[in-house]
Amino acid sequence: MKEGETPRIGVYVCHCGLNIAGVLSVKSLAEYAGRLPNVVVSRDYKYMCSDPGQELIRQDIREHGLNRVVVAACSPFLHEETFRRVCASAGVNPYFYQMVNIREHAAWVHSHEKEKATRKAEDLIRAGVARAAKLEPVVRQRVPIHPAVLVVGGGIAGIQAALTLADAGKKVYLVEREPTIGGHMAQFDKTFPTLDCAACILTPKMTAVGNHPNITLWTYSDVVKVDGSVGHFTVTVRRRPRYVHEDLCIGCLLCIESCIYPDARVASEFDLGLGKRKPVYIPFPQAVPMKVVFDPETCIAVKTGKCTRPCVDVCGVEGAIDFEQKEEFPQIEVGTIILATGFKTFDPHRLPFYGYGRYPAVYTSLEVERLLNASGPTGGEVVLRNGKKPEAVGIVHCIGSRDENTNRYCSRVCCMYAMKIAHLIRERTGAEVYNFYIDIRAPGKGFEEFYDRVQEEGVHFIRGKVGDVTPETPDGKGRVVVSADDTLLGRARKIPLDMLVLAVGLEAQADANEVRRLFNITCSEEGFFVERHPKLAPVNTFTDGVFLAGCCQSPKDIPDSVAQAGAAAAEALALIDRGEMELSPNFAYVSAEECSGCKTCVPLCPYSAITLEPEHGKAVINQALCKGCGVCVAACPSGSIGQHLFEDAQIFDEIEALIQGVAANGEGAR
Amino acid sequence: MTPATNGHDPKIVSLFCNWCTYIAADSEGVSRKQYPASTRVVRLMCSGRVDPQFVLDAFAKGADGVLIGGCHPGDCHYSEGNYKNLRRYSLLKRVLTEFGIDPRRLRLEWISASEGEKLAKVIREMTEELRALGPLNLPEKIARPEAVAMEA
Amino acid sequence: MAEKPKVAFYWCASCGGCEESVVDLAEDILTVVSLVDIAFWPVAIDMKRKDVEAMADRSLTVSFINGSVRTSEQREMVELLRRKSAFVIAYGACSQYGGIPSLANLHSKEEIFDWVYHASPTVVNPAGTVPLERFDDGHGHTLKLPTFYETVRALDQVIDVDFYLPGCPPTPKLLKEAVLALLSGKLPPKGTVLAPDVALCDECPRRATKPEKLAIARFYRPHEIVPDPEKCFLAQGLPCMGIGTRKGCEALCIHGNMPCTGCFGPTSRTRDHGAKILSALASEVDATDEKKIEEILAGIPDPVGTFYRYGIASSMLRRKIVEGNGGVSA
Amino acid sequence: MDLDHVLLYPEGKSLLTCIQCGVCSATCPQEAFMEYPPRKIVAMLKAGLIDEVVQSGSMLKCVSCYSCQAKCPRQIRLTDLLFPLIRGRMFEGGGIPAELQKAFLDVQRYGNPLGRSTSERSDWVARSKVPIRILADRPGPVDLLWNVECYPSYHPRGQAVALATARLFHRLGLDFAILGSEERCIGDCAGYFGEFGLLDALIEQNLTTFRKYDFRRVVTSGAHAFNVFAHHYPGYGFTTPVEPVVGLIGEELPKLRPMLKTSVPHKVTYHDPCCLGRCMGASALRCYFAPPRKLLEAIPGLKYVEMAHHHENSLCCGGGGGGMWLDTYYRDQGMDRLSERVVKEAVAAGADVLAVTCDYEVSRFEDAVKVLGYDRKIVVRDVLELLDESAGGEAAV
Repeated sequence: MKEGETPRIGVYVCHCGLNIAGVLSVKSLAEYAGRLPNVVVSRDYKYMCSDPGQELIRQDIREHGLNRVVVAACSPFLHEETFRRVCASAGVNPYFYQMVNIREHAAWVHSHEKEKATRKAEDLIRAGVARAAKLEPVVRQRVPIHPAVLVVGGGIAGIQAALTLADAGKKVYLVEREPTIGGHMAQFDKTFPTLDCAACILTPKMTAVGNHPNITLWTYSDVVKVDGSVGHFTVTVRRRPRYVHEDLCIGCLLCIESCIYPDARVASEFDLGLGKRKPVYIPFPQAVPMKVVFDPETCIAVKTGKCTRPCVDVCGVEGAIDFEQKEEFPQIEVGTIILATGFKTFDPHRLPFYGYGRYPAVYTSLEVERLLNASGPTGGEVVLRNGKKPEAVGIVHCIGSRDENTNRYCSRVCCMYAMKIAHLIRERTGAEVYNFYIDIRAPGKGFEEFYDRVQEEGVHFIRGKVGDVTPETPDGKGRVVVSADDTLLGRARKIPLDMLVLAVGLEAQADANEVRRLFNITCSEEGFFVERHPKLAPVNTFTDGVFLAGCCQSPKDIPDSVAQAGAAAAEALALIDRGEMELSPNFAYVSAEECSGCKTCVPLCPYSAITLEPEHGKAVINQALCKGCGVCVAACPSGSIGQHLFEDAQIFDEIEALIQGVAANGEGAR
Repeated sequence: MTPATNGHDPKIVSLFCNWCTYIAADSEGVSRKQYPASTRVVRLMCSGRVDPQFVLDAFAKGADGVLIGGCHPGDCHYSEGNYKNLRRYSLLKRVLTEFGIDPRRLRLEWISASEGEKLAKVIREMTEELRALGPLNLPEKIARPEAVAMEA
Repeated sequence: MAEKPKVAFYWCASCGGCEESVVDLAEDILTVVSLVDIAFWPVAIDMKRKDVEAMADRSLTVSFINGSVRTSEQREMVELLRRKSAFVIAYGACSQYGGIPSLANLHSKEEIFDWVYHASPTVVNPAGTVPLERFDDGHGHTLKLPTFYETVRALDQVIDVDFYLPGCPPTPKLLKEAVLALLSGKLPPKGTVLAPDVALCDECPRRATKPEKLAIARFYRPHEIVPDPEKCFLAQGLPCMGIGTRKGCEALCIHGNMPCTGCFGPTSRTRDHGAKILSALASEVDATDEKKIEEILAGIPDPVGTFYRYGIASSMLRRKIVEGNGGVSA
Repeated sequence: MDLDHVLLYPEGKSLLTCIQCGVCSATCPQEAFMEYPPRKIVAMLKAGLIDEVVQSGSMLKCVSCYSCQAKCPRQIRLTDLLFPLIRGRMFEGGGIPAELQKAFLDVQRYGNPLGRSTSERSDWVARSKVPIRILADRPGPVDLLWNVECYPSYHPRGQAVALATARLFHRLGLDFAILGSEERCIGDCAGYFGEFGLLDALIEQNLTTFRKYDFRRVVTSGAHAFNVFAHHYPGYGFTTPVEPVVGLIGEELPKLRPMLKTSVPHKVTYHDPCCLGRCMGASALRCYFAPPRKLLEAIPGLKYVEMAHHHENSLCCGGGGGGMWLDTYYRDQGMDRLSERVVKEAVAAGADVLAVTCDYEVSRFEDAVKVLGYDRKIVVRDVLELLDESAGGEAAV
């Protein structure tokens, strides 16, 4: 319809078999509709969504020159799109279509009051007709998709996603905050329930990432800015200086050997402080990229410049070590983003009564993973901080999980890894190992079998969470005595232990909220990123083109992380291979000459779709970012923001028609 | 109930968010649950789209009550639209009271897509309450300012 | 020489500030007077109602009517002026929207009379005298007073209005432009508000100081703080109506370090000035918890007086509605 | 809320979420003596076996130490809600030992559990060398209302602490006053035992007294009173800020430190009262673990040592929840006294002074020291007494 043309509306009342016609008087509804303003044709028909029903509309459009269509039938969730297509196929803008829900909202819920239900349906149809008269044509925009992908986070999920995409021939940027990729998995010794060596299965994948021609790997780097939207994100990455030129360093590690500090004396982050490193280091022997890092906090050459720099002398590559190296901020263009930013383990300092940090006998499970790891600080031997081998070890499940004081949710992996740790400790030390659990959750493939196996090996399972930890001696340096209510026995247990392992839960990264804002996605209350739909869109977010993989979405084990990474890669691939995407027609827009630049709308937009154009300071809405919630429209104090499909005028007329009843169209009282 | 209000069928304009309360209304239909035919739904994408003008307009045009339905806090499809609605609602209720409109005529409920029964319950309750309050008849009262006495 | 166009000024329920604003034209008033004949202006010229009645219909080119309509006398006078004028301009906020006097619409006539003649602390009225519409002195004289209506109405709720000049009062600049436009015959469409259709922030000198991501953690009332003279009022927690009020006042209040109270009324896209600003300000409250939200919003103790200071008569609800007694028979 | 309707309230409903993890029983210091320890009680409540719990007397052994509640992963309000409700039911069945009943009766009659006359309440003031203002005598605005409490008012050892406190306030130049004979029990014993009727009456009575005077904040001598102020009084509309003495003096440490000149050459350990620590919750912000330790460490010559149980894990003195007046009952039941366990730990830690800051504790622990025959090994002192001593004691004011 051209502007100014009067609306010519066709109204179609669907019987839906007896679903509607059994309650509402469909004939009288069609007659009623025929008397409404601007209505040219009105009909009732058995099944409007059937082929003949659709053809009826097309025919009327041709014969009566209809330019608006109203179908009174079921919920718009079912057939709105169907009838929009009908309109489009007959040459009418598909958004000149209005659906009226007289089935779910009238026939079905008021079948005991047929008269009142019909009156209500009249009101709904009248409102639909009023709204239809105010509809405006809308054109759907298409945007091209840039074929490169950004993967944030180089744990197993990020690695898997990057490799899948790169193997499919797509350009991938993998950005990792730590000096190496590998994530938490690289810290583990074995993986449950198969007891595969973590390094054996992870290292080949890490190397593949490092060598892949389609992957640009930036470690020791983080994303600081994301502009644009699906199809064309512009991402700024901060590359922190490692004081070594990655392209020159060959990873011979001679610099580490030659460091002016003969002994490793800095607490190793990778070993959680249980091991030591030098100021120049690689986090662990299989690090990728195999490039050293100079720690600016402890390397005196970086810090003060006052060092004889034996590392530079020993380095065979001229200029590889460069203490003048500065931060860099490269910008990249990508079409889609996969977030695989992982998790952090629960900090048991928050539950001080377990004595972590207070008594040396108390460890976190991640620390024990390092003790068990052959390339860890003890070479895989389980020895205590006092150098002794433990004879009695307790593992407390659910530390920071299933607890209103910390995290409400179950961390999903602790039962299994606790049993794995129990098995490994028993295998290597012969110690008595006690698992203090609330419920054993072993629902994965091969999990229950592993539970059986560990029980058979003589690991003790006490159903009761440890409620108290006290040192055996007041100095706190020796054994600890734990108290638990053995709930199956119905008896209190007090057990002295050489080593107490806290099976800490998984938490969202500390900076999840900042990352969420950066990428315009949402976090749950716990800080995990929210998927678009928990079942049907588990790797999508509400921001188009941004996908999730791994524990940043929720705690999960390695197989699930890998599977989700594959799904995220497939979603990204699907977009790239389609080449372009259609944007929803439901978005808000600012009328520039009417906007006063009051900025009210800017902070309200959950997607940061609203910015101020620099010249006149007026608000501008990025159509690709806007999701059409209408918050800004409702809040714009000068009424200068509109929303396609949900314009103020349409809603006002709908409300008015809904309640003004028969009086409004001059029919007199009924 | 007094004779004046007996048999009065209140009209409720319902402003429902597309993702939670509208779906709840649909699912109540699918399960054929019955509730009073007092409500008329306007579908909006988010309760955050509810402009206070819509509420005032509904009353001014003849509604006896307005029901806003949105997702539960924390569940908003658009992150925080429901909170924005809640903030406006809080102030709007005070304005309505000052204008002499019983605040029970405006109701905000968090009803998720799975809470069809809650929706039906709210509609039943509100219908009863409005029936007890009697018709608002605002268009008439506004149109004839001299005829309608303003006693406190 | 052709006869000069005739102009009338009239004053209904208002404070008189609009009349002052005419004088505020200063030397420009001479320009105006040289171009037009002031045919009726009770505040300045001694003319009576009968003089107007004697005029031919539509013989006045334009009547500028300020103030809202509260009494029968005002109603009769504006209906008379309507007949006699080619154009009627609602002059000032009271005439356009009901203005400050329409805050009285939150009270009944009885309440108002009771307050003014009995309850107000400054009243000394031992005899309990109240004005009567009709009084017979017993000697054959009957005195009459105009009827005091139940509600205050904006001018266009009583008569047809051609144009609106907003403001409390309108600025001399707007008045001059309006007169010149009328004289030149270059008239905008009927019903136009003769001020820009953009909100005040557009011409506010403090706009740049409003943070892009404002979240209001506390509202203040103007007497509670000394506002920073450079910084956006909203950024300081002071409710400012400038975000949803037409510009054209040249930000006079802002220059006086007071937030906008909304006298220029809403833009043409808004149906209810107060509701729209309420929506904007409430949306930016920095809380998600219901209790906390109410705590912050308690910082606006009088929302109707804040958001509807000038506009109750033309708001969607227009006045305090008296509901039944909850369905219980009295 | 009463026990029959406990599931109608959100706080009560939380017991339905119990996962029987057993943390409550595992941490309960009296678990060994209870027929039904906390975990079982919750299970029995859910199964409707409440009468068995009431009859068992297990609840008489709960000393309201908050260990179970603070650590409960479901935040079930055992100590301050469920257990008092169960004990409230015991009043109906007459299962309350006579010594405890007498204490409640005395609180009701005389406003203190010691059964002493109200007129004697401020007798100790006459022995003070520093002026102590009593509001009834000298009304008018005051910054700090000092709630002295029952034991510091009447018990000889408590009075010594009260005098030391007054001297510290005086030295710090605080504007303080007391209620004197108008002061009544704040309601702690009643509240934690479940005598809600008595608690209610005491709160109403105290608020009536408070309303007569103009003060900005309240400081309490004891931990228990502080806890009742924090948890019960706000519900009655009392929102004036309240601090325990040790918190208040802790804030004044910079001012106090230069006055601490006299060496106190002792090895001191400190007993954390339940009501200033874990009663505020497992991850609460308002715990008073640090202030008393900081104060002690500021004393010259003093060496601080820690007992095995400390901070949120401290053992209870056994005086809460009516335990103060159940010693005979506990003895008859063949139970260890918690106060003795604490003293043993203190001696094991090598301390010769056990520092306390709860109004029940000086007398309780001194009693335990005597019973154990540790008179030569260890003495019990209030933190405030130690501070006062270091500042020169009575001689220096």
